[in-house]
Amino acid sequence: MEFTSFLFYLFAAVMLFSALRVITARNPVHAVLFLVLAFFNAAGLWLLLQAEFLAIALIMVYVGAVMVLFLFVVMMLDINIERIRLGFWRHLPLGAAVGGIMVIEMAAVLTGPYFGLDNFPAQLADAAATAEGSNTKALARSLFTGYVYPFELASVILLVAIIAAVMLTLRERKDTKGMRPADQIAIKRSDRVRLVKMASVTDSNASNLAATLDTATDAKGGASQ
Amino acid sequence: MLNNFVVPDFYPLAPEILLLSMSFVILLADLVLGKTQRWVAFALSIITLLGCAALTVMTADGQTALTMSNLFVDDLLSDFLKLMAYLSVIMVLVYGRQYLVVRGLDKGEFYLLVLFATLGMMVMISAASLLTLYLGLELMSLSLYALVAIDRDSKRATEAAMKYFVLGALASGLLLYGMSMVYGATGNLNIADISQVLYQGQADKTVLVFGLVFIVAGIAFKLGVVPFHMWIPDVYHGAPTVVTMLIGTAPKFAAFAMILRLLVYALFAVVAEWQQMLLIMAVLSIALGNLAAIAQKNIKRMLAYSAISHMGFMLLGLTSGVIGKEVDPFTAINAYSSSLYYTLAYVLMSLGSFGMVLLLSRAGHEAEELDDFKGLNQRSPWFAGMMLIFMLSMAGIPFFIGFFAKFAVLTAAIKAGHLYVAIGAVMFSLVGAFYYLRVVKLMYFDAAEDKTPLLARTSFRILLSLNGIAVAAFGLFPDAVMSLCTAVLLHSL
Amino acid sequence: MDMKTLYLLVPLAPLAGALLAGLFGRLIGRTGAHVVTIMGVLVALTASVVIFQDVQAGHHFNGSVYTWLESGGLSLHVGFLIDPLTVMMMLVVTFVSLMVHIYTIGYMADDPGYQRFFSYISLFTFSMLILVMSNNFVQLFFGWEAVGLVSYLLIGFWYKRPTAIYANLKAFLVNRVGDFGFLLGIALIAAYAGSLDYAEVFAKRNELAAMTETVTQWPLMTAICICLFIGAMGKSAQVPLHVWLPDSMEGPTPISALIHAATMVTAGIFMVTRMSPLFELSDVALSFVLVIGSVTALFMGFLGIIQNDIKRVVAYSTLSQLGYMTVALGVSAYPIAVFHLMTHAFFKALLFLGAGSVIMGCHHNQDMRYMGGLRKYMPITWMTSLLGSLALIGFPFFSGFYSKDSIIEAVHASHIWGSGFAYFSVMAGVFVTAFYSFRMYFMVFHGTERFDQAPHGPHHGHDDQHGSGKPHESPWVVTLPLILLAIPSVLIGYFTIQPMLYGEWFASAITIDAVKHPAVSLLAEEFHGAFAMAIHGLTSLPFILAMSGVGLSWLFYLKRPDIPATIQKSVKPVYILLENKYYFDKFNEVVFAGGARLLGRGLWKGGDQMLIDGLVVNGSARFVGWLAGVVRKLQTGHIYQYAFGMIFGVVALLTYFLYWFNRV
Amino acid sequence: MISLSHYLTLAAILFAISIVGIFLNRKNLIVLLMAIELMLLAVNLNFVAFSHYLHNLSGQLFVFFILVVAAAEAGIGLAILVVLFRNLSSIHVDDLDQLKG
Amino acid sequence: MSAYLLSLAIWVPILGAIPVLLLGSERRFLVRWLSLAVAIAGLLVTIPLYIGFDPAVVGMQFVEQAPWVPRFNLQYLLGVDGISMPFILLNSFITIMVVLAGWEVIATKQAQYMAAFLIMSGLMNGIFSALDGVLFYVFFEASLIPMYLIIGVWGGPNRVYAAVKFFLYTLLGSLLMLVALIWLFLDAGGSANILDWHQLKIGMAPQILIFIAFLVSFAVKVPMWPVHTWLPDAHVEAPTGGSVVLAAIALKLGAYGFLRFSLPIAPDASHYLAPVMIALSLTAIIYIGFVALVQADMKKLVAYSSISHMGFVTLGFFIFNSLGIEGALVQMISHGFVSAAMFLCIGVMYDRMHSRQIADYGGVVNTMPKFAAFFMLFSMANAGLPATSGFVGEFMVILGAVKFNFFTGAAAAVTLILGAAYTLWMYKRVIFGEITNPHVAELTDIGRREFLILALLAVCVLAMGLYPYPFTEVMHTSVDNLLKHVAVSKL
Repeated sequence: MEFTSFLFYLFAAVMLFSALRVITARNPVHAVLFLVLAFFNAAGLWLLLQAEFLAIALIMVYVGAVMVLFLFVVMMLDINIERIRLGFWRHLPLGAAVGGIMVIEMAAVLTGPYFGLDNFPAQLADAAATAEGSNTKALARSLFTGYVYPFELASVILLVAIIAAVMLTLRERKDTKGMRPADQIAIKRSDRVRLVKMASVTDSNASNLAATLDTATDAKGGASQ
Repeated sequence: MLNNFVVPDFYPLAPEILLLSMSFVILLADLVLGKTQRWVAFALSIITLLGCAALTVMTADGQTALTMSNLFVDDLLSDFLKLMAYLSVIMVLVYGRQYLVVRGLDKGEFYLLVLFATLGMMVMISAASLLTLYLGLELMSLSLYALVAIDRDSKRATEAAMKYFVLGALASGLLLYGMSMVYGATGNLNIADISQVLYQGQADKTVLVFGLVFIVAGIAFKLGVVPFHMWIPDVYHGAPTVVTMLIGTAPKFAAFAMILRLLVYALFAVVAEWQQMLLIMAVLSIALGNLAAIAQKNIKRMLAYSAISHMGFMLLGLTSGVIGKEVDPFTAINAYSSSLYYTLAYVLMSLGSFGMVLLLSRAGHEAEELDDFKGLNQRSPWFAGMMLIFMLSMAGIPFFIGFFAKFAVLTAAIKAGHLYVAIGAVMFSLVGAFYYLRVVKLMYFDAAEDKTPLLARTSFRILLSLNGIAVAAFGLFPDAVMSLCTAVLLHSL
Repeated sequence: MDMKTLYLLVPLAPLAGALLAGLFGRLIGRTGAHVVTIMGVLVALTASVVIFQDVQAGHHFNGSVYTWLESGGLSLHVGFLIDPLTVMMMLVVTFVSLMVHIYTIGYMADDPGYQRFFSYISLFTFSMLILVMSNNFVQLFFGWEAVGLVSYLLIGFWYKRPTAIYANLKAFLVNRVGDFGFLLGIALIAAYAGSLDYAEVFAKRNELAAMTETVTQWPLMTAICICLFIGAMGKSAQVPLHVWLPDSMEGPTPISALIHAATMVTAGIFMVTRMSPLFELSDVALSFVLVIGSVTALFMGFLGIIQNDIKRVVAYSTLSQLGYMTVALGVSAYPIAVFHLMTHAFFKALLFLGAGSVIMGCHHNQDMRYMGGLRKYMPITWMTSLLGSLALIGFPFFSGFYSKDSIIEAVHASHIWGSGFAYFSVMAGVFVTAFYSFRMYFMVFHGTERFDQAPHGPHHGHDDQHGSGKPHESPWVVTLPLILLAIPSVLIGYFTIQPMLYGEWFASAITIDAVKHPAVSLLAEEFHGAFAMAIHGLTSLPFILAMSGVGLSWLFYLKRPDIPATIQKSVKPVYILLENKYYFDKFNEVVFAGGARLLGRGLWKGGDQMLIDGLVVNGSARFVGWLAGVVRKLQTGHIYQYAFGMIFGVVALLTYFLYWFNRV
Repeated sequence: MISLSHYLTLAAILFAISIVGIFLNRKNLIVLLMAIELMLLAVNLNFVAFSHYLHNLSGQLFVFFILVVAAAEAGIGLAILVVLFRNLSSIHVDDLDQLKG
Repeated sequence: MSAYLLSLAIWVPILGAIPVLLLGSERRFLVRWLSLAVAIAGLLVTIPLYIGFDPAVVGMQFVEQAPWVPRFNLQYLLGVDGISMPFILLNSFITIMVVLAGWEVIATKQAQYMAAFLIMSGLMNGIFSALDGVLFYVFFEASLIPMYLIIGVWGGPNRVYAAVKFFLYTLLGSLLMLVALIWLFLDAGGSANILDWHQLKIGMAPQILIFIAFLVSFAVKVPMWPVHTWLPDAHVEAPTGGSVVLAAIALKLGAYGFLRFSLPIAPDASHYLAPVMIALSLTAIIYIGFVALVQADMKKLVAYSSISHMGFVTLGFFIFNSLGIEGALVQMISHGFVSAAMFLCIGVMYDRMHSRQIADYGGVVNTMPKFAAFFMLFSMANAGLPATSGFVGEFMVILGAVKFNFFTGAAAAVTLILGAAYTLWMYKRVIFGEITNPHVAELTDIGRREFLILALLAVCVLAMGLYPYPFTEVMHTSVDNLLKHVAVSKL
């Protein structure tokens, strides 16, 4: 067996095992960690396929950022681990059956004679892939020339993700006493002061008056809620 | 393309660029402006969309223009669908304004996300490559996921968002898998090239069909047809009505473009297979959508199921493009234009129906239950009349647009030999008529329980009335729009 | 005046009267109402007389007034046929009608529906004239139904009485049963002759006789004639469609005289006579007619014996006499039937009006058990009634004698199937007739006075019934018609038998196949003048039977009034059978009316409501609802179910399209 | 020699595992999100393999964009998850059943 | 002017309904008079149709043609022949009756009520004059809407069930018809012209399918047994005007459809299935006659009698002779008058007593003699008495049926007995007798408006009974032409 074949089988086996553990792990933290393992192996496979840049990107972007985010969220949320396995075994046969059928059908197509290299016409091979130089360079050139449009789109997608994430998760804490310059500037006199006509001040009315003034100032001012 | 890079022609992209730029303007404006000036974002959004429309019209010359390294296509179809998408979004914004204000949801982010979703649709509509199609789809979907959850204190809305997100991600996974197979089989991501390769018969059909199944699944999810429909009722129900309205309308154009680009342009080689797939799903959708709608008490849910059945009907047209083994361009165009017309009709009716739901909503009260429509004729004969038009149109009763939409689709289907499918479809639309009639019954036959006057802005009233009148007018004189649909496809296919 | 205008005038004058009295009754008042209607009928009578003279001069007419309808090669017109038969009927109808109009002034004097009544009887006159003057089947049918309608209206004239409105509904429906056959007969004629004009149909009669009905393979002419005769059975109250006639006595007496004795009920007889060219071609139909007639003649007479209501006695006698006429038709003695029709019209109208006069005199009591000895209180009524009764029983020289005796002779001379039974029937009928007629006569006008014992029956809907004073003679408007009717009752037979039966009078209107049905021609050979006939009649068997009938009734009801009661006890079953009118009513009520209601309810509840609505309509709605519930359950709300659905979809599509689709 | 089919089959199995994971998972939603990441990984593997064997770079470019989108998706997904957790105090899959029928 | 007569007949009432609607229900006085004016105008524009009609011409008259949906080659194609023209007049006439009938009785939303009827009227005219199959369908189905609302909004207590049943029942049929229409449209090479369809050669199997598709639609509308059960419910719940329009016009649409579509397009199937149709018609006549007999609700009784009478119509069509078809047409027109009058009569009583139960009445003649007289006339017409319009059609159909097959005719003639039985029995129980219900004693006789309505109808009923010639004269050519056409096989 060639070394690359060995590597392939090694990476493949570990990746599949980790993948299975991801979906079966009792503890979500473990699941995340197995997912990280799976990504590492995938990166290895991609290296075998000479996609160096993507392999590195996978590890940097995914393992470095996304998985950490996952881990962060898992840690942040207080998850009840006790309930977690309910119903898993009951549904396993059905799930395994459908998954099995799917794999068999897919494999039947994919391992069939349809993907012999002869089937692929040579003219499809583009210059970049066969060009001298690194894979990274080739990708970069493409990205910033021919693929500038999707590249921009990808940035918009990330922007959407940022906006969405901020919008959804940013909470103004009700108990913080921060200042809001915008509100402070926008305030008008009438918001703060109200002239109240009164007949005459007697003892019994004095407390009412104080209350009135209190509510008038609370209505729109100070630290806004 | 790699070594001698030339600056691409940005002219056909003008609407997209405008939209994106204006999004940033709104984003910044929203930072600066306070709560009291939220209308600015609203106004800017409307202006943006109108501007896009103007640019789209200006750039529409009936020629097919490829740009951005052949990743972007500007043809009559894309112009038409984009215009329709703007129109829908503008209507959603106008209808939803009051609803959002009352609930404190009219944040700048809302408008931004709506605009980004629109941008996503535009990208999809103009996609000339699987890659741009995918990116557009994701741009649209991600915005919509976030929009569904915009009312973040609502349990229902967040649940809906989660479901939408998970299933949407699953669907895009399926779609991607299919795309990878197409890529593998043809070595291309560009739609025109794929089509070319397939035309030359160089690709293996088995792989293609294998990938096709996944692609169809992804498309079916976007359309919400059985069995990929299950997100629809829950999301329609859970999302804030404005967002429901958005999800239920404009993306249908994008989905239509997706079908056309992926199935008709790229994968026409396996037309027999995908027609058959769509047919099966169409029949199931018509049956299930109509049946399940009967059992609903919530009008948003009811409209969701009705959407499923309508999309099933729409698919009927797409399954009728090629009869037997002969490819007749006129038959095909007739069939696809019937679907396009159906989509358009459905979006118009859907906008109106959700508009009515919004009309009846007010602070602290979501008029989502069917019973909220009780006695509407007493409260407002005019808007009861409008709802009558929408409901009957959805049921496919003439003189409304829904009838001709059904007529066109059925004509195509029967022509393609799907006689029994057509009979089954009309029988289920009989079932459908029942629940549409129930709304009419509630409005006209029952006494009003809630007698509060309707508090809608004039712009809302005018637009809703125009919407109703359009549904009626296009039902009386359907030819202009029908011919337009046909012409669009004729010039783009 | 142009004759055609005159023809039009005959029916239209009464119609005008009817409309004036009916639509503007309140405006023109009571006097106005009877004046316009009487004028109308008088005009019709006068015109009829003029036409009669014209016809005598040999001027027949057959032409149409306007085209009613054209369709499918069938051209239907409204038109008149003026021939001797028609004109005779016109005279009878208008004359009796006029008498009844006049009589009504007195009889209905206190009724609140005075104008309405006059309107109805004039309308009736119009309808009857249209019937008899028609030259085609459609118009005949129109008149036929129109008289039925007016009869319906008049029987139910006192619409508050439950019995009256029951009777009118019954009358209409029973007539409708007859019309059912009649219409089918007309339809058969239309289908095979391609015309509904008498003349054209008669012209094709031999062709028709040779045909068979294509579907049923019945001889066509027999089918047509029997169908037509079923119509006649309804209108002329032949067994078993006679049940309406006795009940129709719920109507005011004048119309009993006009409609249910003199004219309308004879429409059937007239119709068959008119159709003589057709009937002549079917012996089967004639035998059918004969048997039905004989049964009616005999068995309805029996019923007259036990009636206590004065009008019902006359009604049953009418039934019996109609049976006689039908018998005459059956033996192809159409002229005799019509002749009897005419004489009967006069004397039966007389008897009815007499009975009405008695009823008035007895303060609207109709029960003969509470009469008796009225002779001295109501002399004119008594005298005219006696004359009428004598005419009825066929006392020689009276008009009834000539007609009835001729029928008996004709039956005797006939040899068609059923004539033996018919002969027995008519003979026995003579005795029975005489018995019940004089039973009535004796009970009413002779014997002890019992009118003060009369209970106040609940069914007397009149204001003047309360005084139970002595009976009194009726006013002149009542007695005058009695007298005027008595004259022809006595005399007309004597003067007209020669021309009507043995002269050429009906030759142009009635067709008799003298070879096959020689009865009338045989009679003609034996006829030696009216006087001789009467003299001969004094020694004949019918006369003896009649006299014994009269004698027996004298014995039972004057001499020994206890005998009937004894007999009644000893033959109880027979009595009960008669009392219940052979259970015809009960049978109809239970089987037809009850059955129809039961069937209707069954079809409604079982068919419409349970099967169609319950099972199919609501059932499918329920099924769809159930299915909707099931489908709805698929939407469980769980993400993994949804995902499963999607994956399942993908797997299913994969499986189908990779492994089956291209092999199918 | 490792052929294209090896990679494709491997990706298929990974894809199947992730899918089974989605509908087998009755536990927390995070695992669902992870299963989606796995699924995208499987797709990416496909693309990279095809790209390699076709000597065509666009597959790899596609993967690049998928990675971006996946990151964005993960961000939004987790954001929704957090919001959901705030509302329901649970991210148990079974607890998401307010909307049904 | 005369070129647009049919358009006027359609659009005058429909457009006239718009100002009525806009007036709003507060201005009752204006609403009524405007509605009446529109209705009268609607009738006036149809009168030239009769006057200008040339009975000798084979084919369509007053043809209007304009492109409507060129994309599908659909046309705004109108035209009438001797079969359809009388119904346009009838419809416009009945509309006036309906407006008058709703004059005072309709208390709520009168503007909408009137407008619904006016729109309905226009749509009906459209149905009768459309020569484009899709245009026909559009009118046909659109006419469901106003009727649905009329029953549902102004109907009785069980109106929702009735309205929905009515709508879905009829929609069921028309949807199948739509499929058949599209099939024909495609088979004719993209022509929706009904006259083109008449000339199409169609094989036996498709003919039968087409026939059945049309049958379901038209049979429901007629209604034929066994798809009739919506009618009694709809009638009972509908307001008087609704019942009148339903009985007088709406039922005719189905029958008209048979003549315009089923017979000429699928003649071989029509012949092949004629025994079934005749059997169904006879079942309707007899079965329904018995059912009508036992009804306790007057409206239901008349509704059932309508079904029975419509049985004559379908019977007349499928015996394939001109007596039958013309008789059926006459029966349709007559039924338009008579059933309208019957429902109006019941409405007159219902307005006063708020009951339709026969048992609640009795002795009405004592307090309402004028009304009783009218009711008598119409009852007699309903029972098919000669000299009323009810007789003519029945007579012709029976004549035709006997010509076709004696037993068919005999079975049809049973209606002579049954019709009289159920009508007069009801009349007896309602009108005659002593007053038992104290409410009846308080009844007032008909007023001038009611008198006018009933008198107009009475005139029509009598005129048609006494002189039906002008009614049939216009039909001959068209009917003969139809029969000739149907006799030729299309196989």
